[in-house]
Amino acid sequence: MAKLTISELQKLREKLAQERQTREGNARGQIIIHMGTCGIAAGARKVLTALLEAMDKQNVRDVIVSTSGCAGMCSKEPMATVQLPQQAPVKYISLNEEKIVRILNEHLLQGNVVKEFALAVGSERMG
Amino acid sequence: MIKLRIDGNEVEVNAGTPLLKAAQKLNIEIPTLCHYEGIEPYAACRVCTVEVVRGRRRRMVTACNYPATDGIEVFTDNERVRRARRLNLEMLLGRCSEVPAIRALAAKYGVEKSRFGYDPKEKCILCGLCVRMCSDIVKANVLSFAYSGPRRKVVTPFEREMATDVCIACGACAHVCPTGAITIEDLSQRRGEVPEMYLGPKTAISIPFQQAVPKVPYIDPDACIKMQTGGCGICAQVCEPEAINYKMQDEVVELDVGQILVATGYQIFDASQMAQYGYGKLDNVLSALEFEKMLNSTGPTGGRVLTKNGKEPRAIGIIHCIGSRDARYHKYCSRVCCMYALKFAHLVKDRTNAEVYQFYIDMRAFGKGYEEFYSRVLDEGVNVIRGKAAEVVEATWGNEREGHLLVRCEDTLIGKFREVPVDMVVLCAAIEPNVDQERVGQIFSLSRSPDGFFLERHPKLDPMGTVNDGIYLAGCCQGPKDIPDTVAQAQGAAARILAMIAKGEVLLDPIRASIDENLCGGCKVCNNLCPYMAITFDDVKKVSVVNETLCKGCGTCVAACPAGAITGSGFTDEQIFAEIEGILADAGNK
Amino acid sequence: MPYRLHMMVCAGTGCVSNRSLELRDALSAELARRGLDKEIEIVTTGCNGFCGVGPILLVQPDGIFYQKVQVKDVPLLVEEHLVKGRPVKSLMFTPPEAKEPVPRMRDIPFFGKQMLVALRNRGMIDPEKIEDYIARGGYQALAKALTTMTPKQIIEEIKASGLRGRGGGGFPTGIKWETCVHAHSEDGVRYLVCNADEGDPGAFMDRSIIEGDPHSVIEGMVIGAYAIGAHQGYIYVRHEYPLALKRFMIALDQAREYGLLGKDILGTGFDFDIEVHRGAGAFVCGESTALMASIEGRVGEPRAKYIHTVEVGLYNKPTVLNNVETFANVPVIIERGAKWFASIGTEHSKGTKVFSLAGRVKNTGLVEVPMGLSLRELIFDIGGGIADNGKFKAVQTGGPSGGFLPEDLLDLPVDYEKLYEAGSMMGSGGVVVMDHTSCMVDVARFFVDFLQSESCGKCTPCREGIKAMHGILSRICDGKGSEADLATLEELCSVVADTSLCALGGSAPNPVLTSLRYFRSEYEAHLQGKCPAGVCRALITFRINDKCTGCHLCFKACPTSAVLGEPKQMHSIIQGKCIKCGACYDVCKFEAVTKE
Amino acid sequence: MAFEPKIVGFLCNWCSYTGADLAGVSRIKWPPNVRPIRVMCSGRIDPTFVVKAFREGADGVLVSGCHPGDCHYYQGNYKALRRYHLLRRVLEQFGIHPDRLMLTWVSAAEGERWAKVTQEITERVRKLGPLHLKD
Repeated sequence: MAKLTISELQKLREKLAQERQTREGNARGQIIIHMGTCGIAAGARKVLTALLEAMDKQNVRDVIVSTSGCAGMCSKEPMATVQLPQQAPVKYISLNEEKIVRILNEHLLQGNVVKEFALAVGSERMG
Repeated sequence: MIKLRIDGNEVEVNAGTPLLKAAQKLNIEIPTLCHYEGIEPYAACRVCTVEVVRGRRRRMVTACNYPATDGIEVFTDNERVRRARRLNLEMLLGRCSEVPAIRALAAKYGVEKSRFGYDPKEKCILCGLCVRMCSDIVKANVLSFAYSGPRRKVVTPFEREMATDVCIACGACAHVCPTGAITIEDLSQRRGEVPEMYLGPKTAISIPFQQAVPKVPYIDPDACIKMQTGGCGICAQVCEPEAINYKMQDEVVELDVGQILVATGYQIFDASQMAQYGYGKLDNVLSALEFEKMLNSTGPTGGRVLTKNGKEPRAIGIIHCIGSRDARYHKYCSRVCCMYALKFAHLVKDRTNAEVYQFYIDMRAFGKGYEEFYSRVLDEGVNVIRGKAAEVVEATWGNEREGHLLVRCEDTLIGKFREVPVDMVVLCAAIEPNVDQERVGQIFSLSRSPDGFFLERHPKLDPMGTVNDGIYLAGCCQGPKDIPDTVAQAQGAAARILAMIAKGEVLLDPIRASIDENLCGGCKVCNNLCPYMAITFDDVKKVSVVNETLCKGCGTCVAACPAGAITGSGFTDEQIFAEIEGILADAGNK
Repeated sequence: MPYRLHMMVCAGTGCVSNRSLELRDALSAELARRGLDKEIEIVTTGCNGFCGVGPILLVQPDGIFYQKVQVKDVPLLVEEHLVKGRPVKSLMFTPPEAKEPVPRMRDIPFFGKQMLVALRNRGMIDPEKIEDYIARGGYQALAKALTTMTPKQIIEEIKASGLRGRGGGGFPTGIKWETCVHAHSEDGVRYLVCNADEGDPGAFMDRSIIEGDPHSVIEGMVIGAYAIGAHQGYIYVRHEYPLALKRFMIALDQAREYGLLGKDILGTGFDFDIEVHRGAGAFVCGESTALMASIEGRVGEPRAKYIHTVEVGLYNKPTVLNNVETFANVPVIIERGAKWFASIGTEHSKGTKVFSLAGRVKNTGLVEVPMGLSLRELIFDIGGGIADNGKFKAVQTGGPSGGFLPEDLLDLPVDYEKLYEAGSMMGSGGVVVMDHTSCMVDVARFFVDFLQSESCGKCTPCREGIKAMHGILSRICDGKGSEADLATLEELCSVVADTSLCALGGSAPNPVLTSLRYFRSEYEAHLQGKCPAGVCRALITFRINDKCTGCHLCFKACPTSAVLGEPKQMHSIIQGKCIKCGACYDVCKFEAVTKE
Repeated sequence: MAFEPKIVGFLCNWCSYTGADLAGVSRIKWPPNVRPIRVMCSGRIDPTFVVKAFREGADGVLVSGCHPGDCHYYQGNYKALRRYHLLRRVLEQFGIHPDRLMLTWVSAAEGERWAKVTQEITERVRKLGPLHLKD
């Protein structure tokens, strides 16, 4: 390992910090993949993998990817919930690998809800 | 220099001077148990605690290592200080309850009995003086502390009972121990003593004797810790004129001199060669020099006559002629013994109530006032027994005189064998030539008489001169003599030397070799023959030439010259031939 | 693929001894089995401080705090939380008064009231990875100090921050550094030493910092070295801290590898390196002069400090010695500024202080709180109050030679001066809470016993005086004390404090003095032959009253057959045989065995 | 009248001559047969002196110097020793019994030894009988 200079230290720090952002709980948004038995059966696993691969490809580090149990609408699985700070969560239904990437790009990164896939705004509890 | 106040008195010292030293300047005594001049302060006993006021801050500090700073006020004896000392001494007294030094100091602060325990056996207060002495000063690193807290103690390596392999037996630890907790066991002969004087311990630095000239202390390199281990160096620290020099070495000094006075002295006959007298085997059999040292008021016993067990003897035997007037050792008389033996008797009578027995062959009191002294000593009640003592033995077990020494001899005046019980025996051993007398003689080309002493040029006419011009003798190197004789001889020799110096020029014997240039063939045989390199070769004339001032006239070259070109003045061939003819004039004409 | 989840497994010594490393291995095996190892990262962190409930597992970014996680819980945990996203309630922490478990770390009162400065990276980084430290802003302060500040400015900054030595003495750090810079050194050599010889029983803040965040100490040391112009540093770590030692060595290697230590640090031309020196576990070696003697290879004994070690210290050179926690604070001060630091705490005690809470308190562990917090908040809010519903009796601060403070001083703020005035001290930050079951005479004797065996034995008052104190206290505990003993004890204490060579002896009387001051009635009770807490064996008697059901348990428990009685009959104790071990008292389920 | 040998003694000035003097001072009797001639050093003794002595009617010749190592002139006595061994062979060729020549060392302190040495050579030469070289 080459010895660092001040500017290299700075760059290294930025890179490392970005990689570890989610650990700190800092994120621009969160996406929850519903991974109940029904979800997994409907392909939630593939959706999750596709999402993570896309994030990796685009070097997205500030999105929290969580999993949760069955959302209750087993027929519409795979489902995901996207939550941006200060905004009501948005639920997406019947997802596949392509759709989730679009959600990532348009909703999570740019803030535009992908209306075609969305089911509703808000969560059950909140609603 | 800074100023501070101690107990209200102002004193000026160098900054950083320990308070203990500053107080000494004011003659204020601060008690301490773990401090020793020359060893770095340790501040362990805390007995030297004093109170220092610096501005608004009051604190208790140890005087042994607290550096003096400007403007501080020190209290060495206020109530807080006294209480601190009292308690600390009480703690130490609880630890070492029967150590006199601690008891005395504690009593000074009103502590007779400690509330914190009683241990009559413990003597060590763990002041660390011995440890620091051993490691910092002596650098032998034998003693150290082991364990911590109340279990702390001073140990030898691995707590072995004896650390004789590392301990150099310098005794420094025992010396600095304030409580006598360390004792030195004499496992071998003591160090640092003159062989004749095994009478008591001596330090590595001493003045050899009070009459020494010059009267300055010297360091015994065999006993000096600095020279043995590189440690210590206390003497240099305390010597204000910085006169200590450890690097001084024996050196060869070459001087150009015109005359030499040989006064190399004598040595004492080793009385242990004569086993019958028990010297070196029996306690309380002393040589005359040892006894002299004992009588010396600056000696090891302070001038008191004591046997080895520290008691005053009831009877002393003085045996004359040990090794002298004896066909087996030295035939000659040592001359001085009779008189000093009488002096011993006189001093013993003067200082003790002991009986004195003199065992003599002949009493030789030949000098001025000597015979009168002999009479006086006889009047003092000294017993003189004419007869050389045969042996000295220890009275054996069961003998009624057990513990005494018995001197056996024949009293020739009454013709009887006697056995005299005494507590101490003094042997008057012979004066004999030094062991290196022969070597010294060769250096100066001095002849020696049959007894081994240097030979004077003439026993009557020239008792201080030698066969070599400019070399003189004085004192016992020429033969046994007492102090007046030595002084007389030395002054005579000095006068001779001065006379020569005053004259300014030296008359040489005219005995010289000379070379006849006409006869010399230039063979150079003589050149290498001359012991004085007085013959050189003249390259121009191609002949050898004698330097007449270098030539001593031995004539070796004369005899060797193949051409007969060299003549020795006074001893020419012709003269010798004439002599031969002369002394043989009566031959052949019967 | 980025990690979507981070499992922070606590690997402080407390949790490691509770098998957190086995838990970590089980977790990683389970993740691998389920193919989750690419998306979920397991991080081995340093101590979280809440050692009483280890092993601790924190799941980020959710912030879910799991406690007492066992290997057998792993499959459930992975299935429920990691796969299905349902945090497992049964593994969460339930505060003493609460009915429901608290899922999030920050909602737990133990953590909530803390303020992390020295422990800023606690539980958030893997201490064996310098990258984690750098990611959280590590070595930025060093970069700032080396490039934008002069040594003088750094010292001014530290002075302005009001940072005081966290090792116990509380000497202002900035002034110490400044004195060192001004001290004359013939060849210009100065040394910087970090004191990690944490000898107080029950104190483990230094260990925790080194184990959890070694780079913060290194960074603090390099900044300090730059400020005073030292090129060689030492850290004196006790050998009893193998994990701390190992992590610190790893950290040193990493820092050297990155050029943050050694020659030409960060390309600025400044050289500094650190050598690790292992202590052999002598309490007294925490004392600065003894510590330096130990580094030099000599016996660890203090010497008089009339000439301070900042002037003549290690190898007779000017030396700055600071404690681990002090150094850990330095980078934060440089980075966030003296003003920010000085805004925390009280008038003379600035910043935060790490305490190790121990004794009869519910939440034992390591906490960092702002100076000035009251003892009550520390013990009752963070510590959760007295364990087993006991009654608070005393708190000892500052380690074994700290004083005991009674209940009416509980509102005392944590502050160097305030604690000193009350007869105790800040010390290195040990807080031992005692309840009604502790006999103050016995506790004082216990600490005096510890101190007498840890005294180096060099000076008379410390060696003989503490021993004498112990003798008197033992006598009192044995019921053989007299009124005069108390006076002797007081006199002894004051002289030992006055005349001892180092701080060990100087502070050793504190437990005795404060217990005499605040709990004198207990001493007097002992003189009357009573031990109110029922601790001193010579003064207590066990009896069996009529509540006895004849269960025979005590009969079986008694090691000396002092209990008499047939099953189902009332039992009794033969006092002559009783050794007062209390075994019968402990086993009785009917409160039939009494202690008086 | 019994034969009284005539013996010429060559004595070095520093040792032997002084030794002989000491013998005299000490009243030690030594045979008058030895007639001493003083030279500065035994190294000065030219073999011709010895030959001359025999020619002039001596029955024996005694050469006496300092003990080896004691020579006043450092090495003169060694040179005498060298010549002595050569001279004995020459004397033999002349028909003179080599035992008539004797080399010895007597120091200044050895008066008694001087007496012994002179007695020895006197007795030896007496046994050899007169030389009759001059007749």
